[in-house]
Amino acid sequence: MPISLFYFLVFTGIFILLGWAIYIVYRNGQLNNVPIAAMAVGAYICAYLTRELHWPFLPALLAAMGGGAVFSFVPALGLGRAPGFSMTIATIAMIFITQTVLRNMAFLGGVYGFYSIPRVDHLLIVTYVIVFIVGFFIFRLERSRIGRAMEVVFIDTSVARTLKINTYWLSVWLQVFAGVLGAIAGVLFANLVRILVPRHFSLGMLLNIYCFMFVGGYTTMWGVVVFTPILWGFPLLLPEAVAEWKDTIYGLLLVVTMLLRPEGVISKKMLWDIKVSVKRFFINRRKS
Amino acid sequence: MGKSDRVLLEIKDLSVEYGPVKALQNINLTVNRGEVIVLLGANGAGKSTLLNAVLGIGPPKKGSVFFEGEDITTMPTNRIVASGICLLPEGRGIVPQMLVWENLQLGGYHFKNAVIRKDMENVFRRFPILKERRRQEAGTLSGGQQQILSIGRGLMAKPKLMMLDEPSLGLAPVIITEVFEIIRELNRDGYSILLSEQNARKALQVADRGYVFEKGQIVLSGSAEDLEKNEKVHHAYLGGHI
Amino acid sequence: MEFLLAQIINGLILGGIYALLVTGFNLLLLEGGVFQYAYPHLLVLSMYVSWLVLRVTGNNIFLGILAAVLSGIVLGIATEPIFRSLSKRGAAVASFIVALGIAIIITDILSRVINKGIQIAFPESLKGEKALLQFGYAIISAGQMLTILGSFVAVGGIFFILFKTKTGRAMRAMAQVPGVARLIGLPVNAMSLYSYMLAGILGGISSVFLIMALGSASSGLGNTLALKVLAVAIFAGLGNLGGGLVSALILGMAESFVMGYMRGDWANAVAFGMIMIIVMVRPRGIFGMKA
Amino acid sequence: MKKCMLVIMVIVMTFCISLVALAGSEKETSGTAKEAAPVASDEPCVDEWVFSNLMFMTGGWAPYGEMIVWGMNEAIDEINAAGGIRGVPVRAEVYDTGTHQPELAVTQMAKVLDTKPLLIMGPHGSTDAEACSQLAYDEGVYMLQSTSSYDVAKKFRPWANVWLTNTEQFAKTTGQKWIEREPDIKSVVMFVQPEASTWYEQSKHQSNGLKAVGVKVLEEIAVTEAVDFSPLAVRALSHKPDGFVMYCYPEAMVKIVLELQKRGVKENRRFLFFHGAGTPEFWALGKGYLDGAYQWSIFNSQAKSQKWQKLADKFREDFDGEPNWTVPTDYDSMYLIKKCFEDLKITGCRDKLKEERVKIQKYMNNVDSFEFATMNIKIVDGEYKAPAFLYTIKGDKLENPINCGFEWK
Repeated sequence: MPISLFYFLVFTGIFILLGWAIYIVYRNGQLNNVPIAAMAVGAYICAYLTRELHWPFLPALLAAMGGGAVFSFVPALGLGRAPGFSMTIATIAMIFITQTVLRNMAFLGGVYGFYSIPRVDHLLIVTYVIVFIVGFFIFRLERSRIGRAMEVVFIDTSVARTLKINTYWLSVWLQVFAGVLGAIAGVLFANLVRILVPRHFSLGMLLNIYCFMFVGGYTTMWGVVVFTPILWGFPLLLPEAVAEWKDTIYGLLLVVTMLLRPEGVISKKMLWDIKVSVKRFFINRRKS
Repeated sequence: MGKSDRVLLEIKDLSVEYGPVKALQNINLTVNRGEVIVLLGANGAGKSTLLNAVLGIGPPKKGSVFFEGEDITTMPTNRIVASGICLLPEGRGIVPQMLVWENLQLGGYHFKNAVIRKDMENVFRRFPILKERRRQEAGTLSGGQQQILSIGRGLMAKPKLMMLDEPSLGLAPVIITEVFEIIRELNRDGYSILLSEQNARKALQVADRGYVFEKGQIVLSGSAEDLEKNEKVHHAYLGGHI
Repeated sequence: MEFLLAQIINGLILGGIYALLVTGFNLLLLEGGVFQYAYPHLLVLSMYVSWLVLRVTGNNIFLGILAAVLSGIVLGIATEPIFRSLSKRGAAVASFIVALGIAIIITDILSRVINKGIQIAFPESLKGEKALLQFGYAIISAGQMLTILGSFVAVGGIFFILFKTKTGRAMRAMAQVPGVARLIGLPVNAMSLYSYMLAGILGGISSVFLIMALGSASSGLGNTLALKVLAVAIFAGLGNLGGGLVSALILGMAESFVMGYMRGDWANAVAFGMIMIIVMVRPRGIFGMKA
Repeated sequence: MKKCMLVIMVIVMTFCISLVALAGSEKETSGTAKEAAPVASDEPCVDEWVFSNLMFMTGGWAPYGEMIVWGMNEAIDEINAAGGIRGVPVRAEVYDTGTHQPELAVTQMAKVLDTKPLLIMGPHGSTDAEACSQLAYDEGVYMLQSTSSYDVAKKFRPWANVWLTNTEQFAKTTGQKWIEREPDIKSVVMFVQPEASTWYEQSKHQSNGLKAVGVKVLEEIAVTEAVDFSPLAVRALSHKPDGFVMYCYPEAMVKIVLELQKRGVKENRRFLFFHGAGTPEFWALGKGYLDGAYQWSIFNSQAKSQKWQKLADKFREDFDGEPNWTVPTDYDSMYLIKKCFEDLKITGCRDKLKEERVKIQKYMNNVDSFEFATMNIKIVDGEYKAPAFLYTIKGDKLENPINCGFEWK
């Protein structure tokens, strides 16, 4: 397998996880940036446990997930009622704070970074097993009582209150879930890149993921899945002279999608249509 | 007086659709100068949709609307208002965080400041309560006062036709009587009035003619007396007994 | 004492810049229901236009300033059609994402096309570096003085238009009850264009003040300012014009004090941490949301 | 319904094509190697030398990326005009790593490694290098990082080197030289950007060096991105220092200096800039304000060599400004590669790839003496040796170099 394909695929997996982390809170009407900060936390926890204490991968992953959960739980308690945009700005603080704290932690390499992290075997398979499990979990979650509650909250918060949905705790738990997803993404990142520098976990990465999510579609979990590989992949395929304009291309895509297809390319209706047409296709075949 | 001079507003074959929902179907309606017309009907029968459609608001429509012989079907709302139709929206539609006189000024937006000043004096003369409260935030007025403010703002537009959308909604009975008294006075002063109302009894008392709406269609029309006597209207809107 | 005074003045100057930006931003939010994240980016673009004109005309100051203001207005109006459909739909998040897209494009172009991406510096005569007042370490330069006065005048002008003129009242009515504004016959489309124009004029003027206060511009400036503007707006409560002014001064001061007295590299973390706490304690901002 | 199916088909196809194309990139670039067996054992197997350069071409650093690539292309043009390397023409492919985008840097590095390169130019920029050097290190491919940073490249020895010398020694000695020249400076305040590990490390060394000669370091003020730097200037002045040492990004350096000057620091000799200064924006913002200040650098702007004069003139023509330290870096790299390939008789044959990579690494880590455009350099056991200078700024140029370095003829 070519090296670039391996890195491309693992990064795609990481971005899908991050995209879902942002998506799941956005279903609740809030744009949350904590996953990036949680990613740093997860990455450093996993890196420290595996390199310094020689833990195996799985316990390290679980520890990182726990770390991510605790890390996102505390601000979530305060941010449960925050309106969408306020949360965006407030959680940017988490990114700055995490970076600053990590820079001042000498035992984690501080400014100089944490090097030579061991890599788990079969990282690609591990990544996609995790993506699959998480995806299945979200799939089930959206079809559960909580998922329906999320749907109502997304459409109208006041209606949700009259239906006795506790929007506060819903938001808190979704944020914690997003934090856990971020931490998992961080663990994969640490295993993939094997060098951690505080500066890696910054706003820049976030913009890309916003782009994947909003172009792909934010009303279903599949928008992220389909459009992360496409949007992340195409600049790598283009000739360098064109690929240099990828930021502008991303920007244009964002503007055009929002204007022409406000729900993103993949919307609930589109999925429904596909479902119907696939069913019809099979029924027609059986008939003939 | 020829027919075209007598007719102020004429609606021909008007249909309005919200996607698959047919909000109005083939409405034909006229308002003559100096008349009070009442639109009766249950909630969602299409009365408000019709009033909005006259102002060119809402989804695209079939049919046409003539005002003083001029086709205003596709005209932008602000020009329709400037040509002499004003709407007093359902629920009064005042701007609660702005002062009373500021609300009045908004009503005369398309006139020059000097004209507005003069008109405002006229409104104050007609409704002294507004003059008293002119430096108060409109949101702090009582429901009846807000309705008066809404009427005052309508007058600021110097309309030939005033359209009132449910003016009695959410008001105490005493005040409702007062509002209808004002409507009668306005009519006496020469304003033509198109009134959408659920309080049929009161409305028919002030009206010359009426139209009854059901599911977006006109099912009945005629003079106010005829409607009042009509069995069906009686049963549905006037609560049984005469 | 001397240092305290100096830091207070620094904070005021910073706050003045934020006040200008946040007023334009809030105006668009109120009138158009648009979350114009790219407003500071457009402003920086105006600065670049001014710089280009200065270079072509051999540092003709008058033309430079004119170019900044005009391009501000043109850019302001040019964004209106993009946001029109969104603002009709009332899609605030979508408008934020669209603005984000515009911001990305502007930043990318500025970082590579104009002046080969290298930071631009404005000529001496425009900067007004000379100190007007000085008490020890506390100084106010001519440019800063003009910036503060100018932002007061400009913001005051906006407030005058909004609160003391017929058009301004109509704009406010439109912001508060958009549906009714249309029903009572206000020209809503023209109104919305006015508000973009007004924000554009303010943006153009602000870009001149930014030139005087900062003396330079880079492709990254838009992003730095946008984060701050967003922070100020949310701190105050979105769409709260008056609150925005006060908060701009508060945050300008806070930033100056954090930079002036805080040890280590905590400046950004503390500044945004403050916003975080405010959002936690008062989710709708300290002065309450208006939009 | 049909439309939906169509859209889905297109999406799936795009995905598949992108995967195939990525997977296929290996074959595509190996096209440079001739299919037929080489005639003689040390004749080149390629009809074109393709060098991959990992460079920040987008984001905030894009302008510098452009300058470095410009320098490299100048060298390539000259080399090709003179008959190429071992008679084979040279070409470079630039891979954009973005500014502070680790994920992009890593993926681009992976793409480069798939082309089975003999060596890699870049990654430039310490963030990129921090993110992706491990990949090339694992594969055993030599990286000419040229501008990343001494401290990052050191971590990946022997598979990486950089044209920035031992900053520990230089930061120390240049600071001491400054004090030697300006003995009345007894205390300093340092402005340090904490996010950039290299600059941070260098500032620590300089600080130690200054302390060693009895200068008090009153405070190391952290500089982050900001709109206005006057609070920092006031804070520095509150310590009443004799001198100011700058270790932050060029824009901040100049702006802080301007604020200090406004507040009564009249003598520019009290300023010492580190070698990251001297970029176009540094000169653009500081025009006319910096005369008399000091800057230490490993860039020899006063070089008299014909090569450099020609390159500098061409740069002035193309960029309308004075050349800076980024300009000659990959120009020099290209010439060093040429010499290496000629000396080692590198063939570029597929079957010899591993062995040639090791040969290149061994060669590059010990270069006895080589003529760079601006100076004569030496590489001993992977450590790049070149002089460092303490300059005085005069007329918006670096003037009057004092050699503080070692190991220089």
